[in-house]
Amino acid sequence: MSSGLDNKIIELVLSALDGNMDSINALEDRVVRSKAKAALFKAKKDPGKFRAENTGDRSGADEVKETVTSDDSQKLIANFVLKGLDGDMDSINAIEDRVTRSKVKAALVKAKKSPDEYKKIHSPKAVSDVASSSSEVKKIVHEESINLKIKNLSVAKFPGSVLNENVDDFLMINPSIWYDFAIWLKTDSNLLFDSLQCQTGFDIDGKILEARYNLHSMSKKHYTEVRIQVPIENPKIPSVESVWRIADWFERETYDMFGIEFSNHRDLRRILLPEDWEGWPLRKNYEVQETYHGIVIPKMKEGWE
Amino acid sequence: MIKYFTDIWTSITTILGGMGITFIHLIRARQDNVTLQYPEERWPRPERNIGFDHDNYNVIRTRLHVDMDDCIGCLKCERACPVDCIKIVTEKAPERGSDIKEIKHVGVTTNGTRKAMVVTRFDIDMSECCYCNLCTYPCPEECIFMTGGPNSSRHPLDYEFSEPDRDNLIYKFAKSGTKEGLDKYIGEKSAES
Amino acid sequence: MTVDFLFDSLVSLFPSWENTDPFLVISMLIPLVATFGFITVYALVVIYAELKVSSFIQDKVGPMGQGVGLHAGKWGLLQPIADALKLLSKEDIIPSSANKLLFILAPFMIFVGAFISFIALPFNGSIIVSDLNIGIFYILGVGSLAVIALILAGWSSNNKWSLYGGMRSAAQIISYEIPAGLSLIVVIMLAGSLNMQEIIIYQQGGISNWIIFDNPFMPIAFVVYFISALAETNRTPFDLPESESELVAGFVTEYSGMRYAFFFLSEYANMFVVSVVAVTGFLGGWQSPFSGSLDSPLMGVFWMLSKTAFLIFIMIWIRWTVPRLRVDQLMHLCWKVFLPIGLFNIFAVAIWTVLFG
Amino acid sequence: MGIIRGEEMVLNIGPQHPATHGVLRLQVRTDGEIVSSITPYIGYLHRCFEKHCESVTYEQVIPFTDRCDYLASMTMNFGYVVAMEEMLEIKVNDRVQHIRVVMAELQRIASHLLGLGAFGLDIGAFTPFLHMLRDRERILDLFEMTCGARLLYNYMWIGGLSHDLPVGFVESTYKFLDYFEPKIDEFVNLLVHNKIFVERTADIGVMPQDVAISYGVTGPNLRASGLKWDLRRDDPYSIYNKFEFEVPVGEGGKGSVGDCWDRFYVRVLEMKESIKIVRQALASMPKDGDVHQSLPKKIKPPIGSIYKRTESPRGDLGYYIESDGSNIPYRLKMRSPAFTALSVIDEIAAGWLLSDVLAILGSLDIVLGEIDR
Repeated sequence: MSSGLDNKIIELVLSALDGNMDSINALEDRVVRSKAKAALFKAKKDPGKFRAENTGDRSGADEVKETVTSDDSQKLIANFVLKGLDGDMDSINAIEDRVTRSKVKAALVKAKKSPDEYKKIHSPKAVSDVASSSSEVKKIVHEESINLKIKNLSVAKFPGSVLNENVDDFLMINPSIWYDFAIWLKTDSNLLFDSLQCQTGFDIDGKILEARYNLHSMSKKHYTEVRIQVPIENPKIPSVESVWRIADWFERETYDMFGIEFSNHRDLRRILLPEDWEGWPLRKNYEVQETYHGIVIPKMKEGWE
Repeated sequence: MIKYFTDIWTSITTILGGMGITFIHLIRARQDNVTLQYPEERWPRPERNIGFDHDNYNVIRTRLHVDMDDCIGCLKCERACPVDCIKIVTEKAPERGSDIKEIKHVGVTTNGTRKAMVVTRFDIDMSECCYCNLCTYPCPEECIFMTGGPNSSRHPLDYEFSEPDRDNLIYKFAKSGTKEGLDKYIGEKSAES
Repeated sequence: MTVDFLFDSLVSLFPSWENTDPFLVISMLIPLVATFGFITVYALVVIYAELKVSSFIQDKVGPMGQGVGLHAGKWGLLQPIADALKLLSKEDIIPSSANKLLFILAPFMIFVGAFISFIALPFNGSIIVSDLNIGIFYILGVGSLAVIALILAGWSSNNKWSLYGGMRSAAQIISYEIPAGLSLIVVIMLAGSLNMQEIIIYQQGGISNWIIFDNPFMPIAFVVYFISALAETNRTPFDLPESESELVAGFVTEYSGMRYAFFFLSEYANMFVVSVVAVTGFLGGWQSPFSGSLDSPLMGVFWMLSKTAFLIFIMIWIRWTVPRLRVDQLMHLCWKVFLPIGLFNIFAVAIWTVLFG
Repeated sequence: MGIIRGEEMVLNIGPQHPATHGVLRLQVRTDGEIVSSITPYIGYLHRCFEKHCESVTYEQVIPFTDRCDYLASMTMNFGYVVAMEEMLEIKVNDRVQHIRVVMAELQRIASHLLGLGAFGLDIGAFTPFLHMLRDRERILDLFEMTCGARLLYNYMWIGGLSHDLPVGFVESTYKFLDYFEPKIDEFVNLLVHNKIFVERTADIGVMPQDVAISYGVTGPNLRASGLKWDLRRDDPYSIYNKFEFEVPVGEGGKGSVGDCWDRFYVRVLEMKESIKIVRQALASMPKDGDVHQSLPKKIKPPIGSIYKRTESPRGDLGYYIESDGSNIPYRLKMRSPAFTALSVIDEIAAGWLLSDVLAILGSLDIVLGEIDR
């Protein structure tokens, strides 16, 4: 996943790291061979890291398990909320885990605003309906906008992830689950957003930094926009660089211009500006430096004003 | 083995084919020649005929020129400039639409507009100009334009305007001494009355 | 016009002089100076030709002079002279971290390699500096001197591009010596001599007696030799050592002015040498293509130079037509195509000579 | 037999290097001739396009878009004005639309000409480059005739054009197209099928489709990887849905799909398709219609944002425009196709020889002005 290499090459490189060069040299295809060799050069610099990265790649099933468990807990919460809506507050109060209890209560407050809708989405029966009659769902989805579809689909998997009510133009996503959400957007068979068209940052009145992702699906030919807001004091957004490889450079550019830190980005450096540039130029409160490497930056050209 | 020989064969044929094409160019050098002997032969103006009398109609983008007699000091060009290379300073004329001979100020433009302003400074920094032509469109008097083009009888095609000093590229169109002359003129006027 | 001839005539002119050492020096100096002058004039002509041919191919007219100023003379004839003057008057820069001695030595060595090859080149039956009995072998031998010079230039510049250029050119020139040599072995087999003049005399009697038409395998040998010669002189499509879009300028990246001019000069001089060898070996040397007519000594010089000029023209023509090979493809071409063909040629010509010769 | 490993060497290709098409620095790690990794360093041509746009009015942005991709200024203008018109809900008349399409397609030909020629130059073929430039000059003549500028046009305006077509433009364009079509074939014979050129490009730098999509590579580079994706066909803007044209995709004619040769040949085929479009647009162009008809008096878009993609010669050119209701953009982001194309270079060029890296770089057809903005 990390370096985007074929599994075959990774296998070859791993075996070569163990000393088995013959398997690479025996390769017929020149292209693959040279790629494998190049990967080997890279890998030999830090074999441990390579092994860790790429063997971890294969045991990605663990991650899936984790999400499943979190999914389960969400289902649990939904269950409790449904009970609460029916007036059974005792069972909620009886939850021993404080965190879960508070979560349930928060969800309950939200749900009470529109209890019918919440019931519709979360009652076990409805979920099974969606699963069983997929063709029917497709027909409905075709009529509604793709953003609404994402919102509805996401409720089951990532409840509370879409923050905005009106999703005509964009989806406002909770930054904490963004990475998993992005993987889901890319891999879900209904969505398949395989192409990140544009990623950029915004400075909203000097208080909030916003990252916007324009996603497109080459196979489904649909398009959406995702926005993530973070406070300007602590601008941290999970990096999706390993989901869409182009996000690597896009995020570097956004970091360069806005100072949004993309956590878990492997190589977060300035991209367009020099390494030692001060400040984040596209923030609204940016001021041009007085000097750069001892060179005074002229504000106004001589003999003009 | 067959591939070995077909490779050799395609190499020979394609390279000979390419050499044939270049040879045709070689012998047709006189007809095909597209270059100009620059200092003697200039790049010709493209034939542009827009179908009506176009004395002031200008598309050629060479250097900017201002007809100061027509300039009313409306600052539209200054505002239109995306790189802020135009700088205009105006003073209120003592009398709208009248000539001031002392500073060679012409009161009425060729379009018949009576000027309310005297332009004391009109600088264009040609080293910053991006030749976007944006300043020429809003001008109500059509007094700022790019030289060359259909009206080149007045302003010959010129794309060589190198200067030994950068400062020489700041074109000063306002007539020299306008500011002092105007102050003096107003002073005299007020003294008279 | 050999050294021996000059020496003998000097001795016979001044029979009273006991000590003949000065005569030897003089008789050696005169041809050398003449050769040097010839190389310089020839280089100017070829540079002009290169400019013009490339321009015509690219739909330009190249350097031209017209109007009042006559910028580069009539038809731009003065352009190569202006180029030469520019090169000579340019600042001579030696990079501070370069190995100074080797850096200075390299351009001279490469020029010496090209220059001493001229000793064995026949211009007609008598104009040859030294009629060596191993002439063709000698030229192949001293031609390899260039490799050392190129490696020196590449290494001493202390520049990665130069190093790449130097290493590439070393690999390339050494490799292509072999197919070139194999093709010439076929010629030597037929002519039965390593002497340039004897090879030419073997081809006496018109165009049909030229070695290239001797048997069906000789055109192949000629093509192999010619392409190998292109590679040896670092011309496109084999100009990897100095490929401008990859290695900036390869081994000459750090050279400027006079020193650069020497590399330039020796490249063109090498072109001349390999063309003369090709003409000698395959195209009848200074012999007239028409048997018995137009074969006076002066016409001999004409035939030699015009045949050489034709080959040089083809070199220029190829240069402005084809792209450049990659370094491994270059080696592939040498070792997997030309070498088998060259060996096969020797075998085939031998059998042909036994059967039909 | 193991590999002979030498010492690894770090080589800086650029910022001043003949093959980097501008000022780009590729830090290359090599073992001999084999390149093991490439790290591009960009930003040498950074001119704060996006910061500039936050201080100039909407119409003053257009000259800056010219300068981003200076080889395809018309399409740069086009993308911006299409986005702005959608934001302002301006309908421009048919004549303007036709003229825009003609200009954009001529610009596409001009841009591809230079891209192909420069690619040839990277491979070492000098003559095709000058032949391409010769034909490009004729297109620039057409542009100069129309708007007076040869490179940076500022021709398309929000809601119209700066000038109407001059008398004789249509005839001159037809003349050019008639002249140019055989020249493509000549070029193909001179370079594209040349064995040395094929050897240098076929099977080199293969970009698989999923890699291309994941890296956001678009335009001819993506099409060369076999995906039929062209915004002119798939998300038609302006009046592209009126015209009939093919979307050429890479078929691995000399090697495998998505190699350098495919990227090269797709561009050649695209030039032919562009000629088709120009011919259709010229034929169906309405005679009357004022090009200044729908120019807005004041450009103050409603609060909101828009992301509009158009097909520039290098790929999907996106403008993300955020308006706060004033006459100055609150934020303007250009999604430049060459930026994404360059980011893929480490993925597809590592493991090849040094010469191949430059060939691959040339085949991506990048313009540094647009990458660095």
